[in-house]
This record gives sequence, structure tokens and C-alpha cells, in this order.
Amino acid sequence: MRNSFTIVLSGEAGQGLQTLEDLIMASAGEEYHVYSSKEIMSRVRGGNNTVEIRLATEPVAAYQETIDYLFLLNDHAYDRLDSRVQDSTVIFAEESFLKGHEGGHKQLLSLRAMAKALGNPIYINTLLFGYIAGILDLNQGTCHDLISDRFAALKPAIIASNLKAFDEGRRASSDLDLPPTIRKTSHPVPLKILNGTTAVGLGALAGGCNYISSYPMSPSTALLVFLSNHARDFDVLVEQAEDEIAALNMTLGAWYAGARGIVTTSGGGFALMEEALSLSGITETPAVIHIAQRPGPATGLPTRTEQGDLNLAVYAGHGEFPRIIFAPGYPEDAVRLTQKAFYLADKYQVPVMILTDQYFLDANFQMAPFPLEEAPLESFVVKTDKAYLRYRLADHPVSPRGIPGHGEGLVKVDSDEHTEEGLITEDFDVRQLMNDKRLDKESLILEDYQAAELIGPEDYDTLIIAWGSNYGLVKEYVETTDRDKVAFLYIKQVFPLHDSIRDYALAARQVLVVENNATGQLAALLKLHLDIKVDDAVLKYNGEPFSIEEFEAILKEALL
Amino acid sequence: MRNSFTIVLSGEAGQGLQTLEDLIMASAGEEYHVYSSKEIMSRVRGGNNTVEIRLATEPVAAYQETIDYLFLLNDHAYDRLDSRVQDSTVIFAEESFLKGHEGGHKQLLSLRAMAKALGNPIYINTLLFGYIAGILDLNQGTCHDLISDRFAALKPAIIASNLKAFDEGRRASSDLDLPPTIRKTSHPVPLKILNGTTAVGLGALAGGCNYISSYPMSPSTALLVFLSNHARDFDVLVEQAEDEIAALNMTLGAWYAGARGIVTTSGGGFALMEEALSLSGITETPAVIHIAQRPGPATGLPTRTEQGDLNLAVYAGHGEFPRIIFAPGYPEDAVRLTQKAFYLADKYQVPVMILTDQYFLDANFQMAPFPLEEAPLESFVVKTDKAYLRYRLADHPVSPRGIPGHGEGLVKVDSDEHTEEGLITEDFDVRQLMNDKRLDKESLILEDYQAAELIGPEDYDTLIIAWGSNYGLVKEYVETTDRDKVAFLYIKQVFPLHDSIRDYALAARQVLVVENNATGQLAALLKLHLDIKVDDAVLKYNGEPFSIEEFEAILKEALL
Amino acid sequence: MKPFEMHPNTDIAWCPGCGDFSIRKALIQALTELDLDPTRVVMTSGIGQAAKMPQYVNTNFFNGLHGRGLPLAVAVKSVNPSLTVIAEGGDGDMYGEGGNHFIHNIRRNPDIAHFVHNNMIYGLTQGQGSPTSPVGQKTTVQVEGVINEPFNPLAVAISLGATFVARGFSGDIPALTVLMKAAITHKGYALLDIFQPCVSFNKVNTFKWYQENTYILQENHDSGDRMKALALAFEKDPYPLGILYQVENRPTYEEKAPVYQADKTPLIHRQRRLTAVEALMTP
Amino acid sequence: MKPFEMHPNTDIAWCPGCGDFSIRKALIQALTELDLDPTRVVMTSGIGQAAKMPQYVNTNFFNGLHGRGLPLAVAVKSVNPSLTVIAEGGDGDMYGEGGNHFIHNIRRNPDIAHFVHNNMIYGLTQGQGSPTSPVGQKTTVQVEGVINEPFNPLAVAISLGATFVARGFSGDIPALTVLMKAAITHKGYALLDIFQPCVSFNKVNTFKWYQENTYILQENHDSGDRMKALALAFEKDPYPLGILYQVENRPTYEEKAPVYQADKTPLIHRQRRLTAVEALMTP
Ligand SMILES: Cc1ncc(C[n+]2csc(CCOP(=O)(O)OP(=O)(O)O)c2C)c(N)n1
Ligand SMILES: Cc1ncc(C[n+]2csc(CCOP(=O)(O)OP(=O)(O)O)c2C)c(N)n1
Ligand code: SF4
Ligand code: SF4
Ligand SMILES: [Mg+2]
Ligand SMILES: [Mg+2]
Repeated sequence: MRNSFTIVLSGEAGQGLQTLEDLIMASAGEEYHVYSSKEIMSRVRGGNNTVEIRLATEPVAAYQETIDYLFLLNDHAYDRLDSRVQDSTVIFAEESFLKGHEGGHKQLLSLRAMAKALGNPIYINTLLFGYIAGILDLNQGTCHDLISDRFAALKPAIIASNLKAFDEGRRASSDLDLPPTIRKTSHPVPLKILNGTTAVGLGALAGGCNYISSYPMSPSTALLVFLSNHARDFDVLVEQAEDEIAALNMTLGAWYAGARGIVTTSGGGFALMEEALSLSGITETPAVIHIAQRPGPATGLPTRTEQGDLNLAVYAGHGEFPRIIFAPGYPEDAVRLTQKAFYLADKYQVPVMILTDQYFLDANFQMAPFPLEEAPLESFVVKTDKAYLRYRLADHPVSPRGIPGHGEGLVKVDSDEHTEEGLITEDFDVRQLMNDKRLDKESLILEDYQAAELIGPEDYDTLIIAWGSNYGLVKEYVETTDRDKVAFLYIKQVFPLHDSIRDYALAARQVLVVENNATGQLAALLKLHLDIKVDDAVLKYNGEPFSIEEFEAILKEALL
Repeated sequence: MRNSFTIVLSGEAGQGLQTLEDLIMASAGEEYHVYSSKEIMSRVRGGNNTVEIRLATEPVAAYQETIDYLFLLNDHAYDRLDSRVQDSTVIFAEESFLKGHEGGHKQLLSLRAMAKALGNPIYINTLLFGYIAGILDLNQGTCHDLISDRFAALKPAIIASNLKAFDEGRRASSDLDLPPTIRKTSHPVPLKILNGTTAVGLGALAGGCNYISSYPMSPSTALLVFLSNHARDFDVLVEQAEDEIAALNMTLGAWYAGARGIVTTSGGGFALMEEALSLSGITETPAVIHIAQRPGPATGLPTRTEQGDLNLAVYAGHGEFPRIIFAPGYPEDAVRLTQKAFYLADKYQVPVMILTDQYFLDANFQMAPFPLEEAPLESFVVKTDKAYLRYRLADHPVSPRGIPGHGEGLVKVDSDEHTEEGLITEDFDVRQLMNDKRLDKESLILEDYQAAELIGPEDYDTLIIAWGSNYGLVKEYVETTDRDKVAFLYIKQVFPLHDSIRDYALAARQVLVVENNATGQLAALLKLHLDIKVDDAVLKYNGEPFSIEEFEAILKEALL
Repeated sequence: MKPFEMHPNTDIAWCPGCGDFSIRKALIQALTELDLDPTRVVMTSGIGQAAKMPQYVNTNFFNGLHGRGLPLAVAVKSVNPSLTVIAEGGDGDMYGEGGNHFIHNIRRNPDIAHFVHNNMIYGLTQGQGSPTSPVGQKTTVQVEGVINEPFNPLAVAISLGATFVARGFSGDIPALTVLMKAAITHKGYALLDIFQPCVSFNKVNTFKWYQENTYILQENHDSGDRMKALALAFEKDPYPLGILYQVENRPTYEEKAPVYQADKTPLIHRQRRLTAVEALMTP
Repeated sequence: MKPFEMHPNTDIAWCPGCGDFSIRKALIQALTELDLDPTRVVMTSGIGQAAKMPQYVNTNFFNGLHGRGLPLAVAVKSVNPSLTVIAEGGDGDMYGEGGNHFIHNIRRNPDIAHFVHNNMIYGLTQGQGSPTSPVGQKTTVQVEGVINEPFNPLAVAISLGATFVARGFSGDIPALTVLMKAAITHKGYALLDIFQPCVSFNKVNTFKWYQENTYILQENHDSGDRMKALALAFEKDPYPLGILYQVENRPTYEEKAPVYQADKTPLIHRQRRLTAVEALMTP
């Protein structure tokens, strides 16, 4: 694992962890490589949530179990953390918060008293921000600007008091002799701090998305919120649907009429959309669907993480029809793949799914800005003429797609098996031609395959395959392990799978697959579609992501 | 293929084909081996539907393409049948119905004139029944009884006129020299004529089913109708739900409270139920689900046949949880497997699915009565005590299931991840234990595996594997082919699959899988779960079942 | 040939004598009288006999899933408000499977016309009770008769503030044409429930029954009075025909949508600039 | 300890100050006053903050899927009518996702009590607009304010012939307890919509707002008059609290079900005889 320094904040829902995380990430991000992840309970107030911020000299994007500095925000904040505290861990807390726990190195920190001295308990978080800024030696100006921005809506006097609280906190820790064990970096270009959700949202905007109809469901809702906030600036019609069934049917209606729509949901909501997915399939109406995974079955663990819905996505909907599934593992990819999702949906007239999970969506990464491609904005919509046939077989397998009101033709779209014109038919031959037309798109789709990324030595003998949110974990592992010849194949297009993946596997003596589920769903697809023999599936399905330490330990056992 | 004699009736929806089929099957069934299948358009009146009745000296249960005697009931009844008419086919019709068609041997039959002579056009069908009875030399008394039964609700004078019409028709054909080319049989015991739906329905009653909540959808509705008709006699609460989502959720509520419920639907309706399937999974609430397949995607061909929803059933629902899927291929099995479905659902507290299709449900078979097993009625519901814990881990993986109001305990069931008591938890260890508990049922389920059936030589070198409605087809093929060493493995429990299947495959030089879908869904499961290398998948997906002739021709090519 | 008329050879899959034929006549007549251009009209529908209507009207259509005609309609209208949008289907389709979309689209008030063929039965699936079947009606599933109270679409629509609520009858084509035109031209969500005999499966609510159990609302009926309209919606045997309730000039869903506040251009005609997205990507 | 009370250590996942606590108090009080046996009560619910209620009441429960509390309830009651069944959930749960079950279960009239916490917001998912959110309310999704008319559950229920329709307020526990008891003892479907402040996400409809915008129906209000009840259901600012509408002795779903016509034994206590099935299998 990489040399890094890990700060964990532990508190209740409602104690402002999110704000603290944002402020620290934004300020520390200018002087370090940073990565933050969180785990939250399914409740609005109370309980116990934690935020972990890793600082490093090189990019990191994996969850670390052991904690360097731990900040406890209340008297039960320690309860679930004993196993993560080492002898070297410094625990910052009020005396009373530590009761009943052993381990670590205690550093009393009475934020309440300090806030009281400043005259207002609401300054606790700004004090703490300052305290941490002091430890990390963060640029005071930057931090001040962040605070002023964050509280811009408040009265100047309150902003001033917050700045004072910050300085107070910073001063308090500067007096301590507890610097982090990590060097600062200077980034050649300023990096954008963003979480997985924002990356998907940016990708949607970059893909020309101008319609979203969705029903709230953790952890997918944040994308709906992101697009709501950019709706006016980017001409996006945002609709909170009455249920998930409406959401996807509306999205299909929007594409039919010429918009580019996305729907965001989680496994349970997506289960309700499957009939409509099948409608997308037979009518050849494009759709982009963001599935934010969380542990199932049913309600499961609503705010935790899992990669348990790959099969669901691959096999969703009755009948047989093509689809594309992307599973981004880092922000640039989330932007690019989501953008591409709109392009491919339009080009091949198929549903395209973006499969993420709670861990990825809520994690904060750093991303260097990059120029966006214009090509994915290309519209494949045609102007119709009088003789227009929506399902013209001569254009097998992709008939040009018209939209109503654009040209002289009529656009007739039917969920029954249909003729070239789009009218219901029960002709057996036409049925077969239409079914073939739809399924034959898969070979074209594979020509556009989004290649997997190999990380590590080209001359590997051990290949670790992972998808989606395990990217940062496995990348860190292969880049830091002392085992040589271990490489990581990051599959970002998980369906349909391309033969090129097989070649990577064939070159290895041992193939491992890493997944956050109990049954090894990608491993099964690799076997089924590419005859890849997976030697070992490294699986975790308790609702937590792998930690880098845990992963190292498992691999020690698993590697030949 | 078997020596058989095939009569096809072709007419419009609303012309009474169903009644004719019932009457002929019931009467001819006493003196021949009979099998009938039909293909119907998705409309209530008009269009073109056909019924095919095969008579044979030995049991048959496959669709035959070529026609021996064809009866046209109107002027467009010939339109889709040219390819099925051979030189030897005798076509019975009014002169005008034959216009524009060549081929076959014409036999004018003016039912309208005959009916007119009898004074009423509504006697046409009884006349035709008589006419066919004359050709087949059916017992007059039997036929009379059937007519009297069928029209029991009508006035005696009308019944008498119908009997007269029957006799008239019978006389008319007896004068012809056109006997069928098939011998009569005498059945050692009288055989019950029933279609696939009735067999599933009988199985449900035999399994103790006392609740059905469903939403109509072809071709699944007939099971709802069957249970409605037996609701009073068998204490079944029948509810037509407002939608499919309600249907399965209600069914889970019914099981929770102590009933044995079934839900019947087709692919599109089942797609809507997947979230509730997942609820069955996490709450360990039993459910029995009948999925009547038809060609998709979406509305597809609503009244046609396909086996395209195996994957849907196997992978339905978000998250990971066990399930059982049966696919009966003949009536005895439909009875037994449906009965067993209730038993296993109760025993393992999992959803059990019965996968059929339109072709199977609408086909009429003959079945020898057999005694039903009592064992599947065994209830696994326990009386609770004060300390009752619904998800007691000590009973891994199956904790005894209590129901509310039965005992002193409380039955707490939750769709969130839960403790042993059934309360929401976010404890990672409990999550993992509960997930393991659920998934570990699969090995127990496999101990109860419903073995596959081998038909044909034990020392085969070629193995044809099929499931569900292709049973009759492949059985007829292997029993009549002149290729020796070709055997048929009929898999009736398609999920989870048992290792014993692998042994069958390993014994073969060539393995073929036969399925009514475009992608070979069972073949994929065999590969994935049992490492069976399928050499050839024989697939059809135009909405029709395989015909025996077509199948013979395909196998001629396919067999090594 | 009228622009919305189909080729005369079109095989219409309804039963001879079905009320759907008359509804089709009225619809084509209404579209023609309104002088609409078929390329600028979109019909959306679900599945059922009624929902086959778009197959038999020569215009754009999206014939979707059972129960899901309304979500399609509101989406089409909102991304391109310049189109005329009609959602059509049966009582099972729109009030049963699609009931949730029904109640929530009333709240949206999209500028669409909603035509529901109310034959009080499931036609296409061969005669099960529908949400509007009368209590006591025997069917193949309700073998001892329907036990649940019939759904009252008009009362629900008025309760939820629908801006146009009317009932028609397939047996009176001229009156139905007038109602259809009023619904299509009404600004906002317009519900037109259409009594329609199903000759094959509904032997209770026959043509004659509908004739005998309906009456035409008087000219002077005050369709702006909500409580009166509700009282009418509760009336049965006979049932009133006509516009029970109508209020004008309520803002529509499309008008209220933030995306149309500053700019009325249909969404699908606007351009995305990547530079603005790139700006969001820089710290 | 009251039989329905939980262990005092129970960690309740609601926010301090949430109206849900008061509703819980009233519920346990009502169940206690009715002298019910916890083993003979079943609560069903969906997902949401409100829907967590069964977690905190010591009785049988089936805490199912978001929006699907009602289908569970009607099924439980119909297979074992001897149980007391309460379906509980939030406004999003019961009127949004579960809207179709809401309207169709009113038609069934099962003998269940239906408690809906109406906080005019999606609480558990952190503050999106709900079907009952007032127009103009700003949320994280409705950033420029809610544009759709709020859903009126009481008017819809009365329109569809619900036999008990009431509104309560979490801020008045004694009155709420009375309403709950009335709903539970009412024969047939009883809707009790409960105004409840969400202190975390609804800054518009606060405790104070509810207090200032509600009034208690007078004793002499004639709850048997449907049109009057409807007029009350339309009233807002202030909203009436109490039983708006109640009619007695309408047959319930369980009473009407054919399977209970000849025999009142709960379904689950009857025996299946295989000989009868075998008889059906013989020609
Ligand atoms: C999800 C789903 N469920 C069920 C069906 C089957 N289905 C098709 S039409 C129909 C009902 C038709 O009744 P109605 O909407 O009243 O139309 P009608 O045929 O009477 O005009 C049903 C249940 C379906 N196609 N899809
Ligand atoms: C099918 C499905 N869609 C969405 C969700 C996410 N979800 C959980 S609770 C909830 C809304 C809660 O609002 P409400 O029902 O009003 O209850 P409250 O929390 O306000 O009491 C939503 C959308 C879900 N669990 N399942
Ligand atoms: S079944 Fe009924 S509704 Fe359908 S076409 Fe026939 S008569 Fe009309
Ligand atoms: S979010 Fe609102 S409804 Fe939920 S517990 Fe908190 S205050 Fe109550
Ligand atoms: Mg209908
Ligand atoms: Mg709420």
C-alpha cells in the first residue's frame, strides 16, 4: 500500500461531517494528494457515520482500515472503531468521548470549551477544520476563502466569526508537535475535487443529457440533485416521477420525442423498471440508466456498498435484446463513459447502463481537467421523408431513427412485434427478422468496445481483474506490492464483453477476480462469454468496501 | 416421427374452434392416442387461428407441420397454411374458401348449406363435429353425451337439434371413403384430457394452494380462471390484483400469515414483480410463481410461444438470494412439480417458479390418473414461543417459520438486513451471516433436486438436452429416429442445476440443447454451472413451436 | 382520404360491433375538424383493445406497455410542447395497471388529452373484471360476481384538480367528436372517459344499457362549479354525459417547468455547449 | 411496561423532535387502550421514516418494500380475518410509490386501519418533494419550488367510497389516540392521514405551521354526509382535523370474498383433501 496519512472523523448524522469533509478535501487537496470515502447509516440524525481522508504523496483512491488521526465528535463515535485503532493512532476527543475504549494515543481536544469561549457552539466544526488545517499546515488564505464561500449566504459578522474560529483552531493544533507523516506535493495543474456522482453528472451533461425523470433512492438520488442544480444552465428538464416505472417510461418518451434522457436509480428501483427496459429493447428507443448499487436483496443496507446487481443489469427485462453496461472506477472514466453512454444509446438505439455503487459515488477524488470530446454529442436522429419506415430492414441492424414533427414522415413505434412501418404483426418471418435485427447489433456494439485498461507490468504472470469501484484498490495494490509480475485488468465495459479480454487472461498463469458481491458475478460472465477460467474470486459482501490492508492480506493467501 | 394422423381446423377467433377441439379430443381420446395444440392471434374476433389434432397409436405430444385433413372454416382460413398442405392433404371446405390456393386434394363440404337445411347456422360446428366423428368412426353415444353435457344449460329442444345436427354430419362423412390412416387403440385405463394450464392448476391444488392474487396476462390468465372455478370447492381466495406488483406483494403477505399462495403471470408481468421477488429472498417468505412465457421483448407476440425468460427467472431481483425453477414438459410433471413447488417453498422459505409457455399451456394431452403424494402438504410452520426469533442463526440456514397469531411469539419480518429477531441492523458481521444463511440454502435445495429424465438408450453417444415444452418433441424424435445411440435428457428442474446432469453430458460424444429462444439460455446455464460443453444449440424464436418434421430435418444436419 | 385515415385495406383487430370503431370515427373526425397535421400529432398508448387505437389512426405514435401510456405522453409533450399529444387506452390500462400515473399526472396538468375507453371489462385478455366493472358482474375470474366498488375516474380527477373532466359515449359519434375536440383544444390535462360497449365480453353494460343509463348534460350546466361537478360524477343510473368540469387558464406542466421559464424553445431544439461543462470540471 | 412498548434501550432512528415520536406514543396508547394482544396484531409497512414504525412497536410485522405496505395488509387480513391489521407509512410511500394500491384498496374495503404520516416531504431520502408537498416549496430536487398540485388523499378516499376518512396531527397525542382507536375499531378500510412535522427537511410545514393551519372539527359535524366531507377535504389553511367521513356497516372485503360466504373459518385453518384433487384428475 501507498505511504499515506489517514484522518478519520467519526460522528452522528447531522453533526456536519459532510461540510468538514468538503472543506478539508478542498484545502488539503491543493497541497497533497487526497482521497476521501465515507460510510453512513440509513438515518437522518444520530447513529454513527465516519469520513476518512487519506493524504498521500502520490494519487490514492482506496479505503484504508487503519487510522492515523481519529477525531471523535461525540460520546458514541468510538463504538465501531476499536478494530481500526492501532497503538500509533492519535485520538482527538473530549475526555468523556473516550470512555470504555482502550488503544491508541489520546490527545484531549475540547472543542466544546473552545467554542464556548468563542461564544457559540455552532463554531465547533469551523474550529475543528482549523485544528486539522493546523496539523496539516494548510494555507490559511485558501481555507479562509473556502469558509467565506461556504457561508456566503450568511451575515458578514457570522462569516467573520467563523474565520476567527478557524484561526483559533489552527492555532491550537499548531502548538502541538503532531505533524502528519506525509510530505506535501505541488500539483502541476490544480485538481478538481469531485465525487463519483458529480463525475457521472458531468458525463451526462457532456453527453447532451437534457432530460431526467427519476424517483429518489439512495445512493442514486445525488445525481438527480446534481442535474437539478444545473437544470437551468444546461437546459435539463428535471422530473421527480411518481414511481420508477413512470421514470423509465417517461425517459423513453423523452428520447422518442428527441431528447437525451437519463434515469437514476438503485437495484430495487431498477427491478421495477425492467419491463420498460424491455420496451426500450423492442422499440429500439435509446435510454441511459444509472444504477447505483447498494447491498440487497430488497431494502438490504440502503446506505452501504455492494456490486451485487451486475447480473440484474445483464439479464434485466423479459425477452432477448442487446444492451451496454459501463462500470467506471475513477472520475475521468465516469465522465467519459457516461458521455459515451448517450452517444452509444443514440447510435445503436439500445439501453445503456452505468453501474456504480455507494462507495464510488460518495468517495471524493481529485481529477485533472481534460478537454471533452465533441463527437459524442453527434445526433443520429434523421429528418424523415414521406416514405419513412421506423424499422426499415434494409438498414439492418440499425434503422435510422426519426422523431415526431421532424420531417414529413410519421414515426410509429410499437411494443408488439412490428412491421418495418411499426405496425403490429404476427408474421413469423417478420418476427424473426426483427429479432435478428435487434440482436445483431451486439457485434456492432463490440466494434465500439471500450477497451479494458491494464495496470502494472506487461509481462505479468498473475492477473487481477476488477470492475467499477474496486479500481483504486487494485491499482494501489499492484503499484505497491513487492510481488512482481502482478497486473491489474480494469474492465470498464462489463457487457457485452470483448474477446480482447480473453487474451489478457490467457497470458496469465493465475487469474483472480475481485468483486463486492457474494457470488462472483463478473467471474461468471467471463467464464460464460470468454471461457476465462478464474482461479480465485476475492469477494466481500458485508456492505463495506475492501480496505487496502485487508486486500493485501487476502492476496498474500491467494497468490500462487 | 410417429405414425399419426393430423387434423387441422382453421378459422377465425369466435368461430368456436375451442369447442370443436374439446369435443373431438374428448371423444377421439377414448379410441385413439390424441394430442392437440393451437396457435391463436392476439385478437378476440376475426384473424386466423388453427387447432391441430394428432391421432396416433402410441402417445404423441409434438406439433406436426404437415396436415392430413384440413378443415377450412372461412374464406381466409387457408391464407397462412399453403406450406403445410401436401399433395396428400385432404382439404374440406366450401368451394369459395379454396380460392387462390393450389395443392392438396379438395373435398367440398358445404356446412352452411347443411346447417341451412337443418334450419340454423349455429349448428355448423355440431355438424362439423359429427362430420369428423364420422371420419374417425367415433362412438356415437360418447359424442352424444359430450354434446348434451356441453349444452346442458340450453333448452332440451336445442340439445336435441344439436344431436340431430351431429348425426347429420356424421352420416355425411360416413358416406365418403376417407378413413384415417391410423388404427384405434384401447386405453387400459380411461385417460384424462387436459391442457398444461389445468395440470399446473391441479398441482397447485395438490400443493395446498389456497390463495392466488394475480393480474391477467396471456398466456398465464387461464390458471387464474382455473383456480377461480375451483375456489369454493377448494377454499381458495382468488384476488384479481390492481397490478402485478400488488399481486406478488399480496402473495407474500398471504404466505406470511400462513396461506399457500401462487401468482400467475407472463414475462412482462414478472418483470414488474422482481422487486417483490427480492423481498421474498431477504425476508425468507415463501412464494410460488407461475411464469407463462411468450415471445418478448415487451408486448412481443402476446399469444405465441417462446422459452425466452429462463434467464429472467434465474437472475430476477436485485441482490443475491436462492430460488428454485421448475419447467414441466408434460402434464404429470406439471402436476407433480407444481405440487412440489409449494412444498419446497415452505420447506426452504424461498421463491419457487414454474416456468411454462403458451404452447405447453394451451396444448391438450392425455394423462393417466395417478395417486397424489400427501407429503407435499406437510406444513413447516411452527407454533411460536415467547422467545421466538424469526431468523435464528442457530438454525442455519433454515430458521423455523412462525406465523402471526399462532403461538406466543411475535413474527417480525423485515426487508432491510435484519437481526435474528427481525429488526433492522447495519452490523457488518450480522449482514454477512444473514447473507450466508440465505445463500447456503442452495446446497440443501440441491439435495432435493428433481432429477432429470433420460429417454432413449442408456448407451447413447449423442445427448439431446431440452426443457419444458420441448419434451414431447424430443421424446418423439429419439423414440422414432433410425439413428441409434441418441438419447434425450429432459431437465425439469432448470435451477439450481445438479452435478448429476454433468455426468449425463460427459457420457456423450455430442451434446445438443434444444430451446425456443434465440440465445440458448439453458445452454449457457449448463456451461456456467456444470461446465457442460454444448456442441450445438437448436434454437427457434419466431413464435412457433418446433414441428417434428422441422426438428428431424435440423437434427439430420446437426448430428455428427 | 382524410389525412388521419388509414389505408382502406387496414385489418382492424376489433370485434365486429365493438364501440371502439365509433370512437375511432369520432377521433379521426375530431382531428380532421381541428385541421391538425398528422406529422405534428403524437398518440401514446398502453396495451389493450382500446390501446390499439394508434394502430388505426395515421399519425405518430408510441404504443408502449400496458398501463404506461401517460408517462410517455407527458414526457413527449414536455420535451416538445409544439406537438399535440393524446394518450389513449382502456379502463384496465389507464385506471388499473396505470392508476398511479393517472392520479399523479392530474397533479402535473400537462397539456395533453386523455381518452379512456370505459367498457367496464378487460377486453383483450378476454373478459376479466376491470376497475370500473359494476358490483355483481360475473366474469371468468369473478365467478361469483365482482365484489369491489367500481373506480370512479371522474370523481378522482375532479378531486385532484383536473382542469377538464368529461364523459362521452361511443354510441353518439357527433357528441363524442365535440368532446374530443374540446379535450384536445383544452389547455391542460383533459380527461375524457368514454363509455364503450364490449360486445364480446360485457353482456351487462351493453349498447342498450349505456343508452338507457346515460343522459346528456344540459347546456346550462355550470361546468366551473367543482362541488356540482363532483355531485354529477357520483350520479349513476343514469350517468351524465358531457363536460362535467372545466376550468380555464391554469398553468400547464410545461409552462411551469423551470426549463421553460426563461426560454420557450422546445427542449429538443436547444444546443449543449461543452465549454460550459468543461468549466464545471475545473477547480 | 405496556405490552406493545419496546425495550427502553431501543435505538430509535428518528431525528430528535420528529413528529414520528408522538405518533408512536399515540399508537402504543391506542393499542393499549383497546386492550389488544400483541400476538394478534400485525403491522405492515413500506420504507421511509414513517414506515419504520413497526420496528418500534412490539408486535408482529412485515416491513416490506417502499410503497407496498397495503398489498401486504389486505392479504394478511384476508387469509386470517381474526387478526387486527394496521398498515403504516409515509406520504411518499403510500401516496407516491404506492398510489395505485391506495386507490384500489379503498375499493376493496378491507377491514384494516391505514395510518399515513403526512410530513409533506421525503424524509428518509433526505428531503425531496413528496406528493403532498405544497406548491412552491423548494427542495434539493425541486430547486425552483414544487410545481405540481399536492395530492389530496382525503378527497380521493371519499370520492372512491372509503368508509372512514380522518385527519390527525402528531402534535395532539390525545386526539390522535382517539382517532387511531376509531380507525382500528372501524369495520372496513379506515384512512387516517396524520400531519407530522419533519424537523430536518421540511422548513415550511413546521410544528407551528401545522398548529396554525389546522382546526379541530366540531363535535356536531355530520360525518355521514359525503358532499360535506368532500368540501371539508378541500379546505385548506386551515385544514380540518378529525373524522371527516364515516359510514358504518358496509361489507368488508373479507366478508364479501366468496371463500368466506359459506364458512367463516380463517382460510389458514382449513384443510385440503387430496382425494378431491384426484377426483378432478380422473376423466
Ligand atoms: C404488465 C402487463 N400486464 C398485463 C398485460 C395483459 N393485458 C393486456 S391488455 C389487458 C387489459 C385490457 O383491458 P383494458 O385496458 O380495459 O382494454 P380493453 O381491451 O378492454 O379495451 C391486460 C391485462 C400486459 N400486456 N402487460
Ligand atoms: C422502490 C424504491 N424506491 C425508492 C426507495 C427509496 N425511498 C426510501 S424511503 C423513500 C421516501 C420516504 O418518504 P415518505 O414515504 O414520505 O416517508 P418519510 O421518510 O417522509 O416518513 C424513498 C423514496 C425505495 N426504498 N424503494
Ligand atoms: S373484446 Fe370487446 S372491447 Fe375488445 S374489440 Fe371485442 S368488443 Fe371491442
Ligand atoms: S427526517 Fe424528518 S421525518 Fe425523518 S425522522 Fe427526521 S424529522 Fe422525522
Ligand atoms: Mg376495458
Ligand atoms: Mg414523508
